[in-house]
Amino acid sequence: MSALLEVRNVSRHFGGLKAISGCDFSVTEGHAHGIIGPNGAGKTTLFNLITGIYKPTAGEIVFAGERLDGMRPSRIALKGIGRTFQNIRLFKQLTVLENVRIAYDSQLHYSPLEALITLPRMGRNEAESIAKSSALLEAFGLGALSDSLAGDLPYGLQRKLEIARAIALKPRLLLLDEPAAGLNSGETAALTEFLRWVRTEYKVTLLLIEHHMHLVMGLCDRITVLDFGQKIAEGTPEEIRGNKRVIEAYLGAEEE
Amino acid sequence: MNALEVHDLTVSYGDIRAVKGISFTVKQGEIFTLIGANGAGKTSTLRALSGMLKYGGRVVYEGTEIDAIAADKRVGLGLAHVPEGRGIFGNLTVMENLKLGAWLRKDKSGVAEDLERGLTAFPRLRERKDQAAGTLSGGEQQMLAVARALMSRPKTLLLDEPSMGLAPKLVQDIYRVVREINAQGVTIVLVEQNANLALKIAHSAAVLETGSISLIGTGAELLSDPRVQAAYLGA
Amino acid sequence: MDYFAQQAINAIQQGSIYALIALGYSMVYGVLTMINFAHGDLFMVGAFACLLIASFFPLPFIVILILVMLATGFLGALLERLAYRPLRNAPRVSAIITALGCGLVIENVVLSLSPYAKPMPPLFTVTGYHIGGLSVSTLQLMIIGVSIALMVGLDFLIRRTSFGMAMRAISFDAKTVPLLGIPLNLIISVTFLIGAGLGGAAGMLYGQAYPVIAASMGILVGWKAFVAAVVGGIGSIRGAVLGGYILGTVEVMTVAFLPSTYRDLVAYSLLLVILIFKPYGLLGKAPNQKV
Amino acid sequence: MAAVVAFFKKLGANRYALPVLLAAGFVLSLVIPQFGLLNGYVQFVLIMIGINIILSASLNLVNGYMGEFSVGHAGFMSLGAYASSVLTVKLLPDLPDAFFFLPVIVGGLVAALAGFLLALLSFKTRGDYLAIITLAFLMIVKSALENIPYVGGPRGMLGIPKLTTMAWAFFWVVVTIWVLRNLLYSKFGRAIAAIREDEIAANSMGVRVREAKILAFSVSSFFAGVAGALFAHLLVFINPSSFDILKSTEMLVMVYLGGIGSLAGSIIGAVIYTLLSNWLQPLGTWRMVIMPLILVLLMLFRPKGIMGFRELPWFLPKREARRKDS
Amino acid sequence: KIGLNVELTGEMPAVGASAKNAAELFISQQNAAGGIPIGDQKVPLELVIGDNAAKADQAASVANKLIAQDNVIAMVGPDASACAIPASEIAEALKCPMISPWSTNPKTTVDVTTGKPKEYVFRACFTDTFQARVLAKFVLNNLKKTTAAALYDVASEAPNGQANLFRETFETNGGKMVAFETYTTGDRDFSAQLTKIKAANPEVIFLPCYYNDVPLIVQQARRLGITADFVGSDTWSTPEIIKLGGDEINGSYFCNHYSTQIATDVAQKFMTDYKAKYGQDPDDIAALTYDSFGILTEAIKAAGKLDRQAVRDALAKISAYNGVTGSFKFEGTGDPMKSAVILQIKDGKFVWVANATP
Ligand SMILES: Nc1ncnc2c1ncn2[C@@H]1O[C@H](COP(=O)(O)OP(=O)(O)OP(=O)(O)O)[C@@H](O)[C@H]1O
Ligand SMILES: Nc1ncnc2c1ncn2[C@@H]1O[C@H](COP(=O)(O)OP(=O)(O)OP(=O)(O)O)[C@@H](O)[C@H]1O
Ligand SMILES: CC(C)C[C@H](N)C(=O)O
Ligand SMILES: [Mg+2]
Ligand SMILES: [Mg+2]
Repeated sequence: MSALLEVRNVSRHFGGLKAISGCDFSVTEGHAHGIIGPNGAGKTTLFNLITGIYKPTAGEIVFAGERLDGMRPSRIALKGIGRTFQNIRLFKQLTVLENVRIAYDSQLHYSPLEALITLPRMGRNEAESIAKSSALLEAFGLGALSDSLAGDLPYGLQRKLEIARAIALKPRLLLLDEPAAGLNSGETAALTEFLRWVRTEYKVTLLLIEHHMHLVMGLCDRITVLDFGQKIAEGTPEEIRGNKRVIEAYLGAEEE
Repeated sequence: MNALEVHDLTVSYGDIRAVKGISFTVKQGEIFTLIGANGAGKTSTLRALSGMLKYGGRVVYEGTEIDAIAADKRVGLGLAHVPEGRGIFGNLTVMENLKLGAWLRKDKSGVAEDLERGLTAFPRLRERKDQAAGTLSGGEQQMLAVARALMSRPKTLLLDEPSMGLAPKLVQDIYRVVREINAQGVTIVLVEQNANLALKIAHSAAVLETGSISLIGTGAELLSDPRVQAAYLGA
Repeated sequence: MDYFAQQAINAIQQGSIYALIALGYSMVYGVLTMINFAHGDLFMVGAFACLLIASFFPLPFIVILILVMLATGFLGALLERLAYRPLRNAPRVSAIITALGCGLVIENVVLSLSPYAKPMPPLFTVTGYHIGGLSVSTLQLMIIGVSIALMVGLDFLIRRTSFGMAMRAISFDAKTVPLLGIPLNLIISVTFLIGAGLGGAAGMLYGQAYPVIAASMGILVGWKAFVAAVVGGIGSIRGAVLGGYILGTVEVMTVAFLPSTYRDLVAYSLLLVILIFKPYGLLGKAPNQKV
Repeated sequence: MAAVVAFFKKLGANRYALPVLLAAGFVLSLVIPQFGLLNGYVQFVLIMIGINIILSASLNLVNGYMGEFSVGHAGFMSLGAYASSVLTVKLLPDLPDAFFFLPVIVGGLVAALAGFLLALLSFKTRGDYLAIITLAFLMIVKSALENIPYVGGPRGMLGIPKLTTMAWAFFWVVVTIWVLRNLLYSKFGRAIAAIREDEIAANSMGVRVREAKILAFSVSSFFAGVAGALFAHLLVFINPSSFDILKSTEMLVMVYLGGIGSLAGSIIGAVIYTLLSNWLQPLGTWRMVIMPLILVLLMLFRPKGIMGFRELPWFLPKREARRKDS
Repeated sequence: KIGLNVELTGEMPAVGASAKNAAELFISQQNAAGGIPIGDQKVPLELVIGDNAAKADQAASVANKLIAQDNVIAMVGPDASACAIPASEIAEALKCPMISPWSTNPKTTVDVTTGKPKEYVFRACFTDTFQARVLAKFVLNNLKKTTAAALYDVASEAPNGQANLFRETFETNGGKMVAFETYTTGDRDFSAQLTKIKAANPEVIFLPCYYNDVPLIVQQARRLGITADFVGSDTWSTPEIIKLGGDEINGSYFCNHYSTQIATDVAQKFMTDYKAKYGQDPDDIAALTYDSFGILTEAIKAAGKLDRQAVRDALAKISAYNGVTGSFKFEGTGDPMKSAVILQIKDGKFVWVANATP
């Protein structure tokens, strides 16, 4: 299988701080790819670079054969990259359904003028969007909450909704930034199952950052380890688990 | 004397009752941990204890009732709170955050000493001491939050999910620090999702389920309780 | 050359006044990230307070200045207590609109009580110096001096003292502040006291420089000073001062070298251009939020 | 209160109520002046209410739904007023009354163009900085008009034909509300709401933030321009100082009084404001103490305004209403 | 029922306050006498006041209300031309007589599209065209000065018109304008403009500015070392200007509608009554408002019935009403034939200097 995403020698500096320097790796289509590394290693920064929120200081990012660096975040999203955020960023004052519809809207094709005077094409589009979005929420087990405000959901469900919203974009690649943060071990196990389901059901490649080793080791086909903005290791979960450098920098002496 | 006695504590947000009348006691010098699922009311309980929220029931701190005392005054009594989400001031530098932690203290030399100690305990913070705290990574922020709370020389420390979002190694580091602080005589009330870790270091513990306490006991007891194992340890 | 020098002096005086008012906006903004739209009217109250005090008690200038600052300061703090504090957790615009409303109330109460413009008695003898074709007065020197002194003082307060640190902390996350033992409400009240006090001082000096005072005097100057504060980078003390001087200079120099009807056109076009190229003002920092 | 709510709920649920009311309103707006059923002043106030509804609804799009803070809408309004007046006074003085929509649309388009350019130039700016850009824009427009002798400079334009009738005002109110509703309940409306909630997240969800902002500004300024055109042809006299910061303040008051993010709120706000400011006339200067005081008190007790982010069922498109019911 | 449309709030509250005072004085005097005789009965007068906030749109809306809603027989006001012009359009359209006490701008009584005088609109004062001529001649002939500068509020109707008309007549009569500077309503710092004027070195500075701007301009000019004489228009004419102006305004000239020193009996009585009621000397606005009510009641009496059309016809026929500010005569237009006076401000008083007839 071919590389869906390639990060080539990418660097990003903040003032004097090298958050990412010369980072190189690629994600194979269909894989679940994990990124781990100590706090401040540059994992989230890497996500922000891929999704266009930050521009790389140097290097290039290629997605499905096309260079992404320099594109606006919305363009990149429309190319087929969905994401969640480390600190949940839902549209809190909007309903659960609206949150999903906003992402789904990229599939709708009508012009502002059609919207202003409601031509029939818009009506059909809208009806379809409601139906598809509701179905997605149903599949995620959020159907009953369609009309609640996103900000009123309990934390765990907010995380789930964020994933649903990203899926509504119909992405080929889904970036998840610490989806299990704040979940207990029981809940994390359930999340692992859930992510497996998402991956097959929606046929997405997963790239995820996580500190819960059970999840990472259980789910990922491949793992990249970052430290100080650089890749220090890459391999299968077994290889990583045994890697001295990784243990030293990240996992610590006794495993959880 | 007990560090904290909580009697029939209730917390509501509008119509939602997040904490439904819980009572527990924290002994001086111990680590008391509160575990429970998402949304069980753990954070709400801590917020009530530190005075961030209005609540019903009574809270007795070191023998005196503190219900009428405002949040900022409780810090003066030695009750410090590291809030969920860390609450660091992103527009201030690391150093400034730490200095603010010592707002109530007048002893300049003591403050300087504690500052030094904090930076030594968390070398990462020393590296970044003049960086805006908002640009720290999650783990760095968590360390800063703990270090900052220690600047007030608290007698009791309320910790809300200190391990959230931290790398495994750092979680071990933080827990080591928590133990050290406790060893120096600081009482600790620890709220955790990571029940496994928390129960291992706790002297006593309680399980919160949808606003009520369902189990209470020593850390070891709960760790081996089958119900806890099933629900919180993913066993 | 004389002509240019004279206009430069005019520009500095004008700029100092904008800067002085802009400081109050920036200070309050720096803490609550709230635009206190009533500031222009507090400025007006400062002028009237000065008139009242001066016509009943012949006190020395500096004493009146302090009294005026206290009076407007307390009015500002009162406003915060009654109208803004209850809205602290409400959407940001609610507080802004409330401030706008409070400003209108203050202005029109003063107008109802005193429909006529009032002459402001001079509080000290103004000596004019004429050097060649240039004229400078003690009043101008004083306005410039006071603004610079207040700016330096404020800058120090906010950057270097722990009080200033607490103020900045509040602007970032007010909820956490009490958890460090910092008395949140007290600090906010004091901030308003200082901010409004500055406005009052500006109003008083302004009344000395332009000794006809009226209820509506705060509106236009207030808005302009606000523009200055934003162009400099709102929340930044140095920015407020810089913005004030830029606005003053542009206004005066447009009049000096172009038809005077073009003044607003040129001044505001320039400000617009500045903001388009520096969207957060000259010295303002883009909110560096980590994603 | 509850009874009133219930009444409106029932009325809102009846799907014939709206078209019947609209038709009735239109017929009335034609009949009333024809037969002199209401005196000229009441008609004048009714037309002013209409104009104010258009203004507050258009401002609400930017300030309420998109969460920005424009204080420059008086500038868009003045562009509409001047552009349309130039047309009726100078270029097409013999325009039949029935073609009044033409100058109004031109006024709206000129304002929309300005809104478009402003949004284009300032897309990087947000919040208080954007507020200042709109303020600067307002001052520039005012000052530019003062420097153009063709439109009378500071003394303004006189002799504008009185073309704004109740029927036209009613027509434009309906158009405004209808178009805004269509926009708000389309993907563009959702994009605008998403920008208000979280611009970064919106961007990452494929929302074309810049385009959406430009669209919102253009549509909003179009209707402000329409209101300006109606205003000019009602007062038959305009000058640059009629469109100053106080005019913008008035619009802000209406929007926040009625409630942000609500078309119904905009209507309520405009009605209350216009009526109140006319009723309180006899109080002289104290009127301007009482009106802002009401606003302040309202903000303290209902920070989002009377209707804040709530909508009457009428203003929802059918599919939304249906979904909510089921 | 008579309507009063005045500027109580906004830029020139003093104007509204004086007008209101004078109107209330007039009404109470008439009603004390039982009202005015119409036919064979006496009808008391009722005053309806509307505040136009010195804004054009408010003025129009108030005019609408007074005429259509309150059903007044006639409307007095507004005073500022910026308000009077739009209000006059309304009055004309609704066929209701209107008298502006103080709007001097020509356009108030003239329909700009046709150039014909408006039928229903009258004023109690002279026009700016006349005033500008008077002032230009005064500067050239009496003061014997030939270079002048002007500084005025460009955004305000009356000052703007007066400045331009002055420039025209001054230059056609052999004078030279060396500087022509503007500011906008609400400005308080004029140092930049004045520095420019100083560089042009005029002998006279013409300041057609509202009373609350003048003192600031004058003081700043003197502080900059400008020694030229100041000349103003009727926009100066309230005693407020003396109170606010201080020493610096001493010696300045301006054009006015009447002078207390050459007062007739009618004027004398008005002045004492006004002073007795309000504790201050009446200014121009008060006098002109009083006169507006005077000619209006005169016309109502002459009409003999409460009918707008009849009242307007009677107004147009008034040929020798003796008011506080002189005698009135309308000759086919709404502009009365009236004389002006030139006053000088001297030691806290308005001192009569010269008369000027049309
Ligand atoms: N906008 C920014 N400005 C300045 N520095 C930044 C910015 N964003 C990130 N950094 C710095 O870059 C480094 C990497 O941060 P990043 O958030 O990518 O870490 P991370 O690997 O995601 O850590 P964590 O696991 O704790 O989330 C950190 O040291 C942080 O301080
Ligand atoms: N500000 C708030 N407004 C309304 N409801 C709230 C608020 N904060 C918390 N709640 C509700 O109160 C309940 C308890 O929340 P709390 O944050 O105390 O739980 P928790 O045990 O700390 O959960 P977590 O593990 O997610 O931190 C939840 O149902 C939550 O939705
Ligand atoms: C001073 C003003 C109230 C009167 C002035 N003559 C005008 O026409 O506007
Ligand atoms: Mg991260
Ligand atoms: Mg919690």
